[in-house]
Amino acid sequence: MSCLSVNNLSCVKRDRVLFEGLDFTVQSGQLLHIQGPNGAGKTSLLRILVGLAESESGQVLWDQQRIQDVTQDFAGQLIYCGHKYAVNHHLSGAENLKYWCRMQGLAEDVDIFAVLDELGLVGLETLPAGQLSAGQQRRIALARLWLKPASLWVLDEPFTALDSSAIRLLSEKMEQHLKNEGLIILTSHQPLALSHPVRTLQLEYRL
Amino acid sequence: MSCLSVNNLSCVKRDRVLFEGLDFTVQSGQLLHIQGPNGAGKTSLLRILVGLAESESGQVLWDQQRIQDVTQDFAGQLIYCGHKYAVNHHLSGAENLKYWCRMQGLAEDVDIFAVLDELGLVGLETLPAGQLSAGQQRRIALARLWLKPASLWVLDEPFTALDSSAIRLLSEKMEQHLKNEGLIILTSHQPLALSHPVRTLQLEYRL
Amino acid sequence: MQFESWSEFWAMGGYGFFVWLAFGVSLLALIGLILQSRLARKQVLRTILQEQQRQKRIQASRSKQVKGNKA
Amino acid sequence: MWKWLHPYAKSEKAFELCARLLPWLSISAIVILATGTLWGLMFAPADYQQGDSFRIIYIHVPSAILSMGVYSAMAVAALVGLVWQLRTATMAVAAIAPVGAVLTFIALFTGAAWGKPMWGTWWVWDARLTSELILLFLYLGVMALYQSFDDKQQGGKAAGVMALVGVVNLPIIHFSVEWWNTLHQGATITKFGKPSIAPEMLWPLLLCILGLALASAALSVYRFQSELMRREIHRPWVQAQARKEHSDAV
Amino acid sequence: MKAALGALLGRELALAFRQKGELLQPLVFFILVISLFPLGVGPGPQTLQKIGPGVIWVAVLLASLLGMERLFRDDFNDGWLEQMSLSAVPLTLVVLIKVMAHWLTCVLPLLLISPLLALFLHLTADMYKALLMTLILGTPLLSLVGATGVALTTGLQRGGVLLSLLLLPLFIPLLIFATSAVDAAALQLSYNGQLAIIAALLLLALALTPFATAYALRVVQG
Amino acid sequence: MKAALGALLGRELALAFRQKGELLQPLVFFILVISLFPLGVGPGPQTLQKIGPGVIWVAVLLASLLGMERLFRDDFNDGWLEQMSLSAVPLTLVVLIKVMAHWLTCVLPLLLISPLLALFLHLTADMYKALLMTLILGTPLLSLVGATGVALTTGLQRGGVLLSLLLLPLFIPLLIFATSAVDAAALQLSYNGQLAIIAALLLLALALTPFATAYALRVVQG
Ligand code: HEM
Ligand SMILES: Nc1ncnc2c1ncn2[C@@H]1O[C@H](COP(=O)(O)OP(=O)(O)OP(=O)(O)O)[C@@H](O)[C@H]1O
Ligand SMILES: Nc1ncnc2c1ncn2[C@@H]1O[C@H](COP(=O)(O)OP(=O)(O)OP(=O)(O)O)[C@@H](O)[C@H]1O
Ligand SMILES: [Mg+2]
Ligand SMILES: [Mg+2]
Repeated sequence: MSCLSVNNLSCVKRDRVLFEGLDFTVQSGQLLHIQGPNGAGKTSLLRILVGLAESESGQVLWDQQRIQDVTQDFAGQLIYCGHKYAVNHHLSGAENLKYWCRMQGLAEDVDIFAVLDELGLVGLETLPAGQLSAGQQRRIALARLWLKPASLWVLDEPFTALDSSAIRLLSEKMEQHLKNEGLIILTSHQPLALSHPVRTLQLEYRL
Repeated sequence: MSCLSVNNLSCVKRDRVLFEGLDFTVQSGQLLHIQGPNGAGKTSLLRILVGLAESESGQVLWDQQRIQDVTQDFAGQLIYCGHKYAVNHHLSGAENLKYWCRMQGLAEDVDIFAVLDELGLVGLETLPAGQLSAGQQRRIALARLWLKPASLWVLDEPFTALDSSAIRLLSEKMEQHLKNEGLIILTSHQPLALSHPVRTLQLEYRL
Repeated sequence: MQFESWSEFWAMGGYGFFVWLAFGVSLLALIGLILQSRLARKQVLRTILQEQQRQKRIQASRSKQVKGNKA
Repeated sequence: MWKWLHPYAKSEKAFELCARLLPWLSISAIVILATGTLWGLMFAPADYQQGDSFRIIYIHVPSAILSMGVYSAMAVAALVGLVWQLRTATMAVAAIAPVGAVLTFIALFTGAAWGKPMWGTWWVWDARLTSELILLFLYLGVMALYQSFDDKQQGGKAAGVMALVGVVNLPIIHFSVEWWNTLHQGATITKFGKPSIAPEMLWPLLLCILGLALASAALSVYRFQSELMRREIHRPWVQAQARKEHSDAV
Repeated sequence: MKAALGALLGRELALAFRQKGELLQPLVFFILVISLFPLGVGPGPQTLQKIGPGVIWVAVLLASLLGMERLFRDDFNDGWLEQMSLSAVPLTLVVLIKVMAHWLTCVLPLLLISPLLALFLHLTADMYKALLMTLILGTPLLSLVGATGVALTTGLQRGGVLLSLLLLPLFIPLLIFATSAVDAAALQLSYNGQLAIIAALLLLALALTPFATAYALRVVQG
Repeated sequence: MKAALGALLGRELALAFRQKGELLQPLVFFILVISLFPLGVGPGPQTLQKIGPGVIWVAVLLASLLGMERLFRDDFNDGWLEQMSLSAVPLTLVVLIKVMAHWLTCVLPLLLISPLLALFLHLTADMYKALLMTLILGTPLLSLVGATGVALTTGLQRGGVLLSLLLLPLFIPLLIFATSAVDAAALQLSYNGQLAIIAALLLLALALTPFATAYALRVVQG
């Protein structure tokens, strides 16, 4: 049982308050869908949650400890997929994932090729990723969810560029993760098609 | 009345045939929705249609003339929005659009600020575009549809990163364009919510 | 024959080192190029055959998938 | 010439033409080159000034002349490829460049080995030497550019552009010899350059030039074939050819 | 059309001045290279004068190479290049504008501080005059030819080293003519011949390289 | 942890050597830069020997600058930097690995072929030995300090001026010490003092710059 909680979080960009006094807790088996119009601050919030950006005030707690104090543990339990894919155009899909896995300290024996096959990239594993289509690059980025056993997933618009079959695949994976006591925090402008209950957090666009 | 037609078009990437023998005609007031799974070749097709890439065989005709022979006319009638936004991160949204309009030879009096306001970017016009959210950058890219009076729109997944209100705005704009005898060719993995009839072209993923 | 004996021929009037160095390295370079061309051809043949095998594998995996979908 | 060239734009036809040319080219190259070299090394008279070191001429001059000739051939192929959109021509550029580079290397090396006994140094920054070095770098640039592209279709076109841009350099290099030498120290090569060369020295030289030219052609053709196969890996004829060559080899 | 070209130039200049640091980089490098030599060679005015023109030219060459590398990179990455290819303005003109902007922002500053360097390296007035003439004629040539090389390597991994491998051989003849002109000036000889050749090369490049560059840009966009 | 660092190094090297031919490129580049000087300055062996150390240092500087600029750029643009920041590996170590990879792929080849320089620039054995020592100590320093500057300029425009201001005061002393060491060697004098200073600078940089660089990277990701 792990939990991510946030208290009194606020974010200011260029003298503009994006949100303030945010409080919530996400526990194992829960999914939090952060909603809001373009520019509301969803991405900014996610980046604060994972520790890429600093909040103006307030804290992010992982199992009741500030994430800055337990970076190692937290990093081991986290997968973050942002707007940027982190897929190098000159390396092949398989290489991209291989280096990512090693960097994350995963055992050598994860079968990257099997995962790529499952994601419909048969035969494209060794092509430089720059030559893949937008959706195929996105699939490589998402393959990380298959590769690393982590309890917290933070996903920024994961359905971008995916076709309907890939969306189905990802949705199934997310449901399975939630069943296995995982936590998911995501943003998406598309409606989620999950049978699992979904909590939502609405951010507003303030000027 | 203008029309874009294609005959016997085929595309080969790395000796892989993406599609061949493609024939279709799009006329004023028509919308063609190109569908297909990730990697089917939708983007490749669009790039051939606008003249950015070369086809392996076959021709693209604009008003019965090869687009390579009427580049000037064709360019004047075309707006292309690809996967890449063509929004420079160091320039502000207004500047980005200003230079684009001038380059397209549009009159000086187009009111960029009014368009940006309509697209919900009030107050952000002079921020460097790199500091805008994903959806806001996308809106800047799409503002081109408001700025240039062109009959042919070629849009590669225009709804990516947009929130529902922006999608509605864009859909209305597209309907209006079609009523004004415009042509639209687009790809999208999301269903279109248009009252106008939609033609579809299905591409298959071949390996 | 300009030379009286083989040893004179190898000596090249005292310039043997330079003459044979020049000719030797040139010969080596040419042979190297020939070998490299040959190797490159072999490499191409190998990739073509590998590619054929890969195609077969892909076909197999796809037909399996189709069956899976039907089931 | 157009009608003549065009059928061979089809890659399979081009491959067959090469297959027919290759044996003739290689056999005549070996015979002529061997004759010329042996004649030059054993039977041609020694130079009255340079003694036997002059025999380096039989490899130096052919390779030096051909290093430039081959570049021109490559540039012509590039031009054809770019202007008339012939894919096979850009493949030829990629096939020829390494051959030219090796010839240039040979010219440089033999020149240096000749320079040591004659001028007392392996290397000086003389116009001709420098220009030959530049030629080597032009070749290497074309090759590196081609290799850098994952998409060989793009790579072929890019290498073609590079080869053509480099061509502008050829005459410049050639003429700069005069300007540079008149302004800096005197010419080094003219010391040797006798206006006429004895026929018994000239004949083997001509043979060597012809032989090396044939050898370069043979190698280029062979590499061109490989390039064709690599670029059209999925075509049925390539697969058939690959199976055939493979079973021949085993 | 004129308005369009003006806008393109304006955009380039706006971008260059937005990133002031990038403007400074070639300049800093230039000064660094030049100041190295008095340090490395020892401050004897004779020696400095002798190697001065060569050093300045080599420094200009390397500095423009350094600044050139990003000529089309951002535009390629963010898709602006696509938009330019699809506009009614011919890509050849776009290329010319970009080269001009690059010359104005990266090379002109070098020319402006060159009197200072001439002082630094003890050049005579005659030599400096010749040097300046060769620079004025030669650097646009550098930029034009350089643009072709940059276009060819746009989007490639490790473009920088490959770029110099492609470009330096093309630049060497220019270097030879330019330095020989300055040497002639030092000996009070006429150097019109060299200038004429550089000018001819410049005209040739002006006529041909924009097309080659535009073609290369189309190729790399696939 | 060790495996993770190994993987990062492996990735950098894999990227650097994507194409086989790229191994050769630094070598050719170096020869080209070196050959610019005899062409520009005139081929006299005395002059060449005198400017030799400076020339070699300029070439090294250029090579490392050319490669440096893209040190974090691609990783920043495609989001790999985010992933690295979020992994359990401390960013300071990541920075060290990247600098090491840069040094190995861009600078080491130059050191390896440096014996050729002795030939090209007519250096004496003593001079060559001193040069090699300064290069071995000085180039990692260049890379370490350069990385901090590059991190500051990555992805935003503010740091640009900083880069130049930061690098210039550091490079010039380095060049002075390095070339004066070689000069001392040419005169058969001891140059331990210069080497000691460079070594001290290197140690200082090794201790401090990775932290500065990592901090800068966090800041630019804001
Ligand atoms: C590294 C050193 C050298 C290089 C790079 C070099 C390069 C060349 C080149 C490129 C040519 C062809 C010129 C043309 O066809 O227009 C040539 C021709 C020739 N070289 Fe060399 N050379 C070198 C050293 C020497 C030496 C040391 C000698 C004799 C002392 C020599 C004698 C000749 C002769 C006799 C010719 C043919 C006649 C002529 O075109 O003048 N070369 N060399
Ligand atoms: N330069 C290239 N070299 C080799 N293959 C390529 C190249 N560019 C694209 N491809 C291949 O062509 C196929 C089609 O790509 P394209 O981008 O057109 O797909 P798409 O239909 O737009 O997909 P998506 O829905 O993901 O955007 C992909 O499988 C890709 O791997
Ligand atoms: N570095 C910055 N400087 C100034 N303002 C910024 C900066 N980064 C983001 N912003 C502003 O913060 C707001 C929120 O951005 P954010 O990317 O979090 O939005 P979002 O909710 O993810 O939107 P989208 O749905 O478009 O992805 C935007 O209005 C943007 O202009
Ligand atoms: Mg967002
Ligand atoms: Mg696409």
